[in-house]
Amino acid sequence: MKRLRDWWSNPWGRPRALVAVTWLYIAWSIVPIAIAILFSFNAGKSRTVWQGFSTRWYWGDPTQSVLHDPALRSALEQSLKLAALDMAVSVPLGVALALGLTRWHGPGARPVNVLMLFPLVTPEIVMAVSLLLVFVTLYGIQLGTTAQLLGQVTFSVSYVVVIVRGRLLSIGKEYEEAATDLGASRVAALRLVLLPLLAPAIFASLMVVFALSIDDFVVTDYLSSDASTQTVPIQIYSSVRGTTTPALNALATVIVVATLLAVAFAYVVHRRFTAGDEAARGSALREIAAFDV
Amino acid sequence: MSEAKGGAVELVELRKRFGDVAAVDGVSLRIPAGEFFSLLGPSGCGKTTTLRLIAGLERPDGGRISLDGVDMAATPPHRRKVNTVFQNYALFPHLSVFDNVAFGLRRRRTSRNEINRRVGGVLEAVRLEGLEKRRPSQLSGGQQQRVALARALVLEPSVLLLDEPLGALDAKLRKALQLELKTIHEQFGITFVYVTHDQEEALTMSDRIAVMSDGRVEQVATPEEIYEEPATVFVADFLGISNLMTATAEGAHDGRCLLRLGESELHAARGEISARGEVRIVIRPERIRVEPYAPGGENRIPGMVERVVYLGSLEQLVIRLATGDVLQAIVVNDGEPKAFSQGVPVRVHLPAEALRVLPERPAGEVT
Amino acid sequence: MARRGLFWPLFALPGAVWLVLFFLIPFYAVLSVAFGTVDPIFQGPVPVWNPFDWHFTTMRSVLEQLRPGQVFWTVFVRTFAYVGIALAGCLAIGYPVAYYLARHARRTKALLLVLLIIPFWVSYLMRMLAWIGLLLPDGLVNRSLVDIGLLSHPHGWLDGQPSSVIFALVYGYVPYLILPLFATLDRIEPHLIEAGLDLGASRFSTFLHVTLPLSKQGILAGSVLIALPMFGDYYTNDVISGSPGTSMIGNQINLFFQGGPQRTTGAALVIVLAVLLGALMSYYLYSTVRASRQPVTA
Amino acid sequence: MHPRERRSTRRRFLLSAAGAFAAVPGAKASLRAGMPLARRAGVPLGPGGIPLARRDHPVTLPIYHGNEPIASGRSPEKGPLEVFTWSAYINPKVVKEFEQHYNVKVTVTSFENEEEALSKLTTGAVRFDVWFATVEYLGKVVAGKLIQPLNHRYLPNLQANVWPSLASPYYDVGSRYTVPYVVYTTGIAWRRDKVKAPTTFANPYDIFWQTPRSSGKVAVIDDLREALGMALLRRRVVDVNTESPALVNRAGADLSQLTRLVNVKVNQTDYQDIPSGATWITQAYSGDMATSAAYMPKGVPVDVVGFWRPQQGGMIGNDIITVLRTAKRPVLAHHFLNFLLDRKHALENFSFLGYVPPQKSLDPQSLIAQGYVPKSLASTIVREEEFRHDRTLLPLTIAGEVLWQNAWSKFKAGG
Repeated sequence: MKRLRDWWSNPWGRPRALVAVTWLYIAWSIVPIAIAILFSFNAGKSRTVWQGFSTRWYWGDPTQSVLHDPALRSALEQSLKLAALDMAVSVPLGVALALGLTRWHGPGARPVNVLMLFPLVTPEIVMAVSLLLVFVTLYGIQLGTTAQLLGQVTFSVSYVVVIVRGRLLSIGKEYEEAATDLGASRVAALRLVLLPLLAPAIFASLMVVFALSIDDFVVTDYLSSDASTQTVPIQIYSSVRGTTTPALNALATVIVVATLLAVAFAYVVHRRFTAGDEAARGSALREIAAFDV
Repeated sequence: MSEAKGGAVELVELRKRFGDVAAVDGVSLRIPAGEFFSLLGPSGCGKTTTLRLIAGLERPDGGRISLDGVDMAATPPHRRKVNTVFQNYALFPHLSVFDNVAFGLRRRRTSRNEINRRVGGVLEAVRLEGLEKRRPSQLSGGQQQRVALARALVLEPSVLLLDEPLGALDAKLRKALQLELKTIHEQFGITFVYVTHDQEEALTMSDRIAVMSDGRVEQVATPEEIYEEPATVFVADFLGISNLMTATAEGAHDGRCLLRLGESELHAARGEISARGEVRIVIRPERIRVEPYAPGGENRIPGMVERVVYLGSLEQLVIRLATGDVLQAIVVNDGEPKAFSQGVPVRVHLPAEALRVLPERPAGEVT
Repeated sequence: MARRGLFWPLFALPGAVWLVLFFLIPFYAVLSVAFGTVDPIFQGPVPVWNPFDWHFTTMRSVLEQLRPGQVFWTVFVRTFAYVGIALAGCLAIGYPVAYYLARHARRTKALLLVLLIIPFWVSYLMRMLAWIGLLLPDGLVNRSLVDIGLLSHPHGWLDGQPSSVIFALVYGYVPYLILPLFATLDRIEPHLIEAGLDLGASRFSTFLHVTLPLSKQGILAGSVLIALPMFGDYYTNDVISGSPGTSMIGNQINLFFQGGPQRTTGAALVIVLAVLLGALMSYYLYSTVRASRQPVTA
Repeated sequence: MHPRERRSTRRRFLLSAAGAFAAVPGAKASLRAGMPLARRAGVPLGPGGIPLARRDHPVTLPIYHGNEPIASGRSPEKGPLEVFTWSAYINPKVVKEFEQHYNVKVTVTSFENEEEALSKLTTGAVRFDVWFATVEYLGKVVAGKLIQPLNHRYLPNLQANVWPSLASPYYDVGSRYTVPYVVYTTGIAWRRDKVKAPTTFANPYDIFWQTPRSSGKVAVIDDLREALGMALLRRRVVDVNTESPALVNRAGADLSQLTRLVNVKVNQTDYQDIPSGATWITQAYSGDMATSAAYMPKGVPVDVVGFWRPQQGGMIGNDIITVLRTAKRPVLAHHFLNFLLDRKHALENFSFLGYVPPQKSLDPQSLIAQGYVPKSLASTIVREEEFRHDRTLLPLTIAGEVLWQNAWSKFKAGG
């Protein structure tokens, strides 16, 4: 008993119980995903019994593979399309809003600041329902890709603001001032100094938005119109309970790999951008994690 | 090279508020072209804000700023012939040394050859040749400071504003750079407006100094004057260790002011010698003469050594006077055996030529 | 000079307009529908935009169903119970992990951080898909448990078990808790803990009296951050259970919106949910706004 | 091998009459909106004032001014033809043949369920030419002028090929607005290797309530009319369109009892859950079970799947095809309807779907003989005469809809 206590509370040693919990947790969180990915390479139709390695569910199978099943392929295309559109709209919008909110101290700044935080904490179903209702009753916006994009941008933009604003506050105003002092107009100072300095945060935002969009189910589902606007999560949701083939795992795997590659890419770019900026560099991982809202 | 290139700055009744705080509260200054002018004061006194107003980074709430006689109120910062060396340099971390220095020239659409020539020249002047390709984070503090200087100087401004440029450096480097800055000033011949809270720095480098407090200018004068003839209690107190005492003045007699300090009678030859009533008097520690104890004598007051602080070349004595006031006196450490040690009664001589009567500012304005 | 004052507000303008158009007004549309009427043929919602013309019958009848023993009461109580238990589970797992990572991991810190972030980047439904594969009657979990003799025959994990739903909620949401917790714990200055140890406190009591109080904000913020989406969750329950016995409030709202014309009732339920969560939301907003102001004053 | 893996989603929508929604306060809301609830001479009126169709109350749907059939003799428009249907509810081969025959493009867009389709169509959020609908909403969509009357000149196959009873059905006398698509019955599917057959129970429906150790292995169709209707049939209530609060609420309570007894699941995946063994007892559509063979795991013979329905008095129904009023290619749309009623194309659809098209020339026995359906599942074949005595889910009054929805909501809430 005493030995156990010493082992646990040795003030110089590592807290072994915590080590165990942490590694068990990591195994618990990752192993199921790894197994699901493994089964996407199953040669047979089963998602539970290993029947040998094959890539049939990716492209080999002429009707049911991700490549050849029109439903899976279209879900993949729609997911990637929406993610690209979402990044293209919400990142510029969010960067501008972050700049405005950080640098503008007028009377309107505070309400916008609070409003901006709401999408972060509103349960998704509340947002989905309200967007659906406003689109069909007031705006007359057709459901489908446009509506999905509008919905996704609405919740993505706040994440961009939070990430970019964090970096803006750590940059401070002196670089812009130095630039204007050296003869740059405000627009030039923004373009030549502030935006390059914000680049790591912008990259982090792009990645977060990509992940948010790819991951989103509720809003995207509510605002979808037909099969062509179904995304990967919708596809998973609607077929996961049935005896679907490992093609579903393959579809999900493609998305997982795409996301992780994007994140890794962003991380490398981030490091390059912050090559001369030790302070920013240390926070790279955290910025990519970006959930210190 | 030391030919003056213009750069006379004039501030008239300049005002700037941040919320409830008057950061700059009616500052008027006239800085002739080519001068090394320092704004000296504790943090929060408004010196940096004044500098930023000159740079155009802040908009004044009132008053006028003119450069060589031209009003600059409507000129945005990037069009003013004024450049700044920022406190933490604000070197662009994503640009190389060369690009940092060339930044302003490129904004002016200077030709590539011209840029190469001028950047090369200025980097030579600040002795940074060969480091063009480095990033700011790969430079030492002193090198960064020089890049900041080069970046501003390359634009050939009429006025260079320096906001505590040596604040982030260690003591030894500061000394070296002080001299270097002075050399560069002479070399370029433009006006330097230098903000610092370090009195020694201001005293060694400046042609003239404005001491600021609470958004106001307390005194504008040469370093000698500021040190020797502080115009206000604040100035006297801020510049070095000052011995301030409250005495009763009884007006001028033979060009000297007659003062009563407790039981003792003193004469002061400097300052407001015609003052009457309660006044503050000041004397620098190094001007106090400490003598072995003996009763009486003009401008001499008995006291007792409370503490002796060894300072290397000097010794600082803390002496409690019979009047109750505590003075600090500096004596040269000339290698003699210690004459004054703790608890020894002494006679303190406050020479009339060193004793200064200060004008009493209205209540509430002295901090 | 007027242009100068407009420069930054102009940057904020598009985003602000966007949020008004696609967040504020839509929420008002929910009110207008909940307090509106339905069309006589299709029973589709007819919003009433003027609050002076609002009808309160729908809301009243929803509130009646919220009384103890009524339909919505059952669902709300079940939802609160599931979220509460899942939240406790998330904290029980997430706190030690975040704590270890922030306080003790040294050489492995970067690696651990990457491993902890990975689930964060894997789609929620993909993670559910992974567990469904494992929990199927012939899945790995059942086969292993039968093989080692813990089960005599495969257990129906996906057959409408509340425990499975809660387990899935914990699995799904815990990554979103660990990162904010880690950020908070990582910010605690090590010398504060050293001071605690120096002053004679044991490791455990230092944790209790220094680390825990200092991380309270992070615990609260992280809890709110995962509890709010859990309250609106319906898909976890749908894919893991599919039984009415584990129906949550999100399932009810979804039923009204995607399954039928009674969107008026759905909208009223959304408002009830939003009001109930209002306290949580405002707490989170409050702490966030306060925290975001700190770097400015520091 | 039938490429049917994608058919999952369709199941949820089949026959989803008043749909999987509930409406606690709906009654009051509809009264407020001035709904006509009056009964005229004993004939209850449905939404929009159209009498509720019953087998003994055939309804001739009104043709409104401004919504008349298209003129005869027009040639089909250029494509693309936009079709709105349940997912994978048409054999892609048939679509391709239509495209080639008319040299047009057809875009098939699918919806998740009938209610969703209806609300999308009514809000104008989507726009199509052809819409696959259910009889339960027919009154509504006619009164709401969502669909257009048909010109039979373009539909020769209707009279030529379709069962007479559905060529002019009681719910749409003269087929003014609709043509039938496929027919189906609803019964009980079970795993012979796991549980006792329904026929071993005095009341076969008790299999849901009285099979021990079946927790989590029992399911009902995620459709309020079907599920509650089954509970009514168990209590020997023959009117599955009843609006008696006592009966409907009792049916709801019976279903809730299933939640407590066996953790009943509510889904539309019967056609794969029974073959895979995830479910042992489920309410099921005949067409879904007809395709069981395609879903059996390796080594499990298809005859472990049983499908039972009462000899008389079971649930039966059919889907309908309509042309939307806002159709941009109404002539082409008529041709499409006619194309689907062709014997060859109907058979191709059957081989893909497992649902029987109401074609005169299709002999049920020959379908089994030709191997379309395994012998053990012969009961999934629907014959015309069954419509005479079986029960069909039909439109309700608004108040009735609300009543059913309330009972369903309560069950779905696990209450």
